[in-house]
Amino acid sequence: MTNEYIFRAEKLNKFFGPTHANNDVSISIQKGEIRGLIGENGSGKSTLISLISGIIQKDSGMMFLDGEPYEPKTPLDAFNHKIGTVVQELGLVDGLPIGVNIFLGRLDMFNKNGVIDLQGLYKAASEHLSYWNLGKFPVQNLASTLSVEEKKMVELARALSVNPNFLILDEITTAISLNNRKLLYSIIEQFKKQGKSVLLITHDLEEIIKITDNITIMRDGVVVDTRKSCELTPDILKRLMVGRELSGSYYRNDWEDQYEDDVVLSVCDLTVEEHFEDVSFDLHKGEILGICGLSDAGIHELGETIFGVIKPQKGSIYFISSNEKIKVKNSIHARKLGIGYVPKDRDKQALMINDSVENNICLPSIEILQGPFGYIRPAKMRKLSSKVVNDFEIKAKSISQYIRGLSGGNKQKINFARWMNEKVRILIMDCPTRGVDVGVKAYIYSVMNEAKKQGLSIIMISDELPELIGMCDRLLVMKEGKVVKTFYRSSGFTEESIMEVMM
Amino acid sequence: MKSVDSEKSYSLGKFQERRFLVSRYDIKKLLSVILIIIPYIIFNIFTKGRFMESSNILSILVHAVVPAFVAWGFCFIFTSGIMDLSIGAIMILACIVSGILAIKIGYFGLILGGILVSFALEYINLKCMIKTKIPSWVFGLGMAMIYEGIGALYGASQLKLGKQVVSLGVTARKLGSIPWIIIVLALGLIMAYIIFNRTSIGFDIRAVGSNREVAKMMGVDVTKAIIRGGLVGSVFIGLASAINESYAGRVMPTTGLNSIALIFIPLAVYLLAQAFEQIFNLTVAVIISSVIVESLFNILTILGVPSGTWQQVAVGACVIVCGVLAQRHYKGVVK
Amino acid sequence: MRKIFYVLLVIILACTLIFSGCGSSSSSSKISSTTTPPSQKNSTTANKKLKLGFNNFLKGFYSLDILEKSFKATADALNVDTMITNDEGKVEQSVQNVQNMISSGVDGIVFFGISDTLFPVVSQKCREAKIPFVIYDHIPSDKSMEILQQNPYFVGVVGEHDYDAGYPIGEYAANQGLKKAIVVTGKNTDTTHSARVKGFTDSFTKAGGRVLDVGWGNTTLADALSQTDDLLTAHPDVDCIYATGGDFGSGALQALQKHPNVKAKVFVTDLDPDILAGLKAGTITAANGAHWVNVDFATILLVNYLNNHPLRDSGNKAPVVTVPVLTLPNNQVSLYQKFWLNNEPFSVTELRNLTVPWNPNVTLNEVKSVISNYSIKSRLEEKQKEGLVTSDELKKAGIIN
Amino acid sequence: MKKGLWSSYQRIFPFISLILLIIIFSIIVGPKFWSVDNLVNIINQVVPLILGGAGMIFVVTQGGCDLSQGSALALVGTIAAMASNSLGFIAYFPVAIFLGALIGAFNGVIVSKFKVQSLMVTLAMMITLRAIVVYITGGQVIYVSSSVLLLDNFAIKISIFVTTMAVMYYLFEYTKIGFYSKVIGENEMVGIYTGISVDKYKILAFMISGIMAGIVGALTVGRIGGVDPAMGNFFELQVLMSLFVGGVPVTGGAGSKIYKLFIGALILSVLQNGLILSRVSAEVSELVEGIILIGVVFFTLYIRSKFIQVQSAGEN
Repeated sequence: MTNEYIFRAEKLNKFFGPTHANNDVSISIQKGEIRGLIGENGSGKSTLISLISGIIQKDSGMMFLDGEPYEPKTPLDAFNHKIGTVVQELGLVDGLPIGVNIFLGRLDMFNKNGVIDLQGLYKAASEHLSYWNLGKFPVQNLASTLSVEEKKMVELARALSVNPNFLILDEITTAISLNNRKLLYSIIEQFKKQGKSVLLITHDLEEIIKITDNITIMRDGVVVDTRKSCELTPDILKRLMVGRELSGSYYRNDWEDQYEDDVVLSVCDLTVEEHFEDVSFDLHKGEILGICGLSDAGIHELGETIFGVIKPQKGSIYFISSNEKIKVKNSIHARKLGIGYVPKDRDKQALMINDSVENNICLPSIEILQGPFGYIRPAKMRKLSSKVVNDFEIKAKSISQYIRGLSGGNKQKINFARWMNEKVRILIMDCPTRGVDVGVKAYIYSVMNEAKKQGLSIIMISDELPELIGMCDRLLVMKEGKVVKTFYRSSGFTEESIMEVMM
Repeated sequence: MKSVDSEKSYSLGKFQERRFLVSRYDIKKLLSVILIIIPYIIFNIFTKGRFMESSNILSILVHAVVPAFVAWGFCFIFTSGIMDLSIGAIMILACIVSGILAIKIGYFGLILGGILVSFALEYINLKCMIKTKIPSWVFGLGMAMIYEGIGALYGASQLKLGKQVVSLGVTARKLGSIPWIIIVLALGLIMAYIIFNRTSIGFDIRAVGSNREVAKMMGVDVTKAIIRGGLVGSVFIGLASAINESYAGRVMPTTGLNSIALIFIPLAVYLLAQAFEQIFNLTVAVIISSVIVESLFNILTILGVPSGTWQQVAVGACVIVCGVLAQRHYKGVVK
Repeated sequence: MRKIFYVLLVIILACTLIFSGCGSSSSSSKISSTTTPPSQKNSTTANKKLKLGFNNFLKGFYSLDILEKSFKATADALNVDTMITNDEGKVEQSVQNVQNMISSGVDGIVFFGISDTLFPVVSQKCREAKIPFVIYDHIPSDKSMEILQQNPYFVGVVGEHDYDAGYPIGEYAANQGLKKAIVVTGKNTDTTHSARVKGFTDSFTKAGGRVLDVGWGNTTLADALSQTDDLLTAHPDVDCIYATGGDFGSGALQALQKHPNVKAKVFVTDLDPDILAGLKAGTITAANGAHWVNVDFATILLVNYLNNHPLRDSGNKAPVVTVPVLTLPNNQVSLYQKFWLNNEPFSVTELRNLTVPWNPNVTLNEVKSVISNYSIKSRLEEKQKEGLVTSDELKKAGIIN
Repeated sequence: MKKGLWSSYQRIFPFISLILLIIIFSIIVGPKFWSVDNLVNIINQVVPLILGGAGMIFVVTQGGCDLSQGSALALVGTIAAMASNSLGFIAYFPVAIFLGALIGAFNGVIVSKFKVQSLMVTLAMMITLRAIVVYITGGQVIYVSSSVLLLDNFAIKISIFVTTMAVMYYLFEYTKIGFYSKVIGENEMVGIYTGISVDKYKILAFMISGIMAGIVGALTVGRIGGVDPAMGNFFELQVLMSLFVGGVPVTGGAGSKIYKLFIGALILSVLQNGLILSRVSAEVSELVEGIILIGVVFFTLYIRSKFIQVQSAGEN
């Protein structure tokens, strides 16, 4: 009997302590189906995927693969059942060659008399990469030589290397550039043609509607609904995800350049080798300045350089306040001057995930909190963090809870909110809404808007054009390390016109 | 900056540039070999050719064998993030047992005793460490105390009989002398190189050492990898013990964590090798740094530099300088 | 909730403090009863077995362990209890352990000081606690001795001058016509080894020889082996190797075998089984040592003191007794093995004869004369009297003709 | 409420093992264990461990380790003693502190600016500094003046201890030095991306460790009555042990607390003292010590893992 479902899960349950992360989750995926999975942060999507790919074990329920009962104990089990997974925000083993990374965990297939045939492995890896058209990688080089996006592509190659019948992609598109996205779509298309299935998770609602056949929506650990993609619009999806009606647009609704004439930050001829060259611009008081570009346009490095984390080879950054022009020396100096930075990689660059909410919130403000003899009063710290938690509606059990236990959106709120102290005049935000659900997104935008009105200047670096278009007063488009065009809000910008410059 | 039109060839161009970097990398390798050799030639002139005498080079190699084997053991144990300080105490026990067995059944006993003891004790260590989740630092210190205590008990029991701890005398001494010791060194290098670079044990342990979480996701059984790697390492430690016993003829037990002093030089060798890792393969780097350290002692002795003081200062300085040189362009986080 | 726990904690701590107050008052009264000046002591401790403290500087080190063994044998012979501590090779622990022994209520301490500066400190501690102590093996410098002599609880010193261990070897080697020597030794901060090296160097250079190099800093046999190897490469023309310790001797000997072109004679201080084997085989030309009997006599001095019979020098000073260093010819090796390493050189009766309960009128001179008569010959003759050794064996060893 | 209870258990557990040890030894050893002599004795042993640990904790909290502390102690002690012999006692502590800071600064600069692993640097420094001590003393005995010997006086020692620890406690728990050290230990990248001078605080941590080694060195010279080049041998391991036994995480970070150091050092000292007083033979005592220490750490961790299970509830 042929089975029309490739994968079926029945009443899966998973608890983390008292939290019911997956509550009677049932999902069936047909052969040749491209399924989208969507939900807010913390709705249980990642838990479901971890269960399917054997990273964690279910508490109760059943899974079937091709009609057979399926109980993966380890990720290796999943590979052996031809399930390929690309997990969100993980990456590769930096200390091993790219080729080995692709086959790690299954190296024994190259075993020749107890020794691994590396030549054969590298050859297989290159052939595999070129088969899927994923680009030419020097497979014998260490994975640490790759950029974030290249790593993601290798991860994809790794998932494909098990020749999967069922491919699971968790938030892969946010990390990769447009050209690679197109490649990904074509791979998905190819899967469909071969009668294989894909489960795709993304926060990009338009994308998910465009490329999937059906979309399953999860909320609070429960599957809310599964609908045909062609019947859906982003607004319906949003409503289903959040469970209530969201106002039509969470972006700014004015179309004017609203900022004062005072320049607060001036960037002159900034150059960082291999990333960008001769970048100059001024940032005004109360302005939201957007910076966009393709993945290797150098936009993220520009942000890091302005904050002083990367030392430029040439050029300088001036902080201007009341006719004083101060050259920003490094990140320490920048913070002292009142420049804040919200990094792209929350868990690795921004937050101490094994520390309390309190300490994370107080981190940039410690020097403001300290009294005579450098005394930091614990009560002051508690007060500040309670205030931030209340003001920003951060869902934490208490301020002493570990960050690890919070959802991505709440993490990002902390990452962002802690810079909202009285000293910060300029805030550099790198992908402020990456991997964050719509509710938190809307919240962050509204806070940005509010802060802008108070006179805060924001540099907003992002891969997502809609949010830049929605929020920025001015938008710098970068290409291959150079600023190629500046758009003004008043003169209007559309995705098409920006894209044209970017590509 | 780069100016290539299509994105595809753009990314290709980038990789080609990396390939160019690779060849620069080879030049770097060559340069560092030269950098290591030049001072040796200079020293040779200073020592009136005595340093480069074949017999002296051989004797340096002989001295480098035990630290190299121990450091290879570290490659498999420490790389996965286990800092086991009880290895010194394990070595003492392994030496004693291999000595006892060697007297009874010869070379077979010598090697078997060393490997068996270090294998068994390391297995106990790793199992308990993983089971109890005690940080390896503390666990190693605690186990070092326990193993030292066992060694001391044995020493005391021998003393009661009017004997010292087991001494090989003339039996089973060939393993610790030329040419066997050199052959064993070569075999050890091949073994370490192959296991570390060409087997799933090696790759798994490197994956776990590099990024435990990712390795787990990629289907590596972390616990198994650590134990398998640790056991391979323990074989090297066991071999080191057997060679040491055969080389020195007798190893005394000690107390009060003094056994840890036994692994300071191998540890320095291992850390030095890690510093060279960007240029040489780790297992090869082990032997290079082991020879560097031992020849440093040798040269300085020949030059008449007082031992116990300036020689140690020179070794310490060498370790720091090599560390600094190796990390020159490193940008990441260092603990 | 947290606060409640803290309160509980404070209460517990307070309780323990109160406890400690009670405990200390009772125990301090005990201490005062046992540590009253020696004159009144006899009455209180007559029926109690004495308890002596002893510190082993590093358990596992052969020559230190054998001192401990000697001490235990003597203590058994004299019917006293022992408390043995391990300093783990740490100077601080030496002081700490003296205090630990005092807390544990020992009646006297047999102390080994690795460093000369330890003596005044330990003297001070013992004086405060009113515990008598005796020093063995290492003889304090004149400066420290001055301080020690002011302490009424200082019982005496029995040891040997390490200088005197190295000196005769140097003399002996020079007499054999050897001219160029290397020395293999331990850390040059260890007074034992540095004194031996100095003794050797002095006598050897006086006789016209030259010490080419000293290999410092060894702790194990393997260290000494590697270092001697290097030293022999540096000085292939050497004709004499002196090792200041048993392990170093074994190491040096093995290194020498790796250099067939080097013709050198090996001399060792410290007599351990390996060195004895070497002597027997003739690979070691001569070896000497003090045979670790110093601790026996140190214990005797202390037990006499505790039995209210302090042995004092002229001028009522605590005595300093030096044990002669013996040189062992290779024909006596097997007897040495039998009576020194497998057994104690002094019999129980001999030891008891020098101690108060058995010999109430023992004098310092008696003890001193036994020590100054101490030689391999005299010991073996004594063993013959006890019937443990035949005259044939002695003849073979060249003791009697 | 339940969570609060667990968190308290976690806090309290090391205390419990300490108290258990004390009770067990009180029974085995009897009233001698509680004699004033012996309490002073234990305190004497604890003081250097805690002082050294108070320096080391900054480095460990940042995720590094300072193996050179023992050798630094010896070198500082030696030079300070020589300085006090030639310049008078006034120079004793300033020289010790200055030199300790200097050694620490060297370690710190190599670790932070040149990005060499702290284990490697301090291991090399451990070998090097010890060799320098041996060279300086040259096998000669260096005696010290009576004022230095006075440092072993209980009251003076305790007052030095209390003042130093008050400063250290303040620095670690209530100033940005401590706070940033914890940040660096938790995630160094976070420090870099929030504009903390990571290098500066690393150097500072090693300097504090060096200074504390200097102070301990000064006290040690007083305790052993002069300079001995072997002093402080394996001191760093004892200190690391007391930190880890007390529950300071090996990887550093927010779990580091000064009170844990106190407990760890006390457990270690009570254990050593108790075993000696129980007259366990030296060979066996080390064995028993090892087993008990591993046991204590295991139970502490066991309780903590229970705690974290409850804590991380709600994690997705």
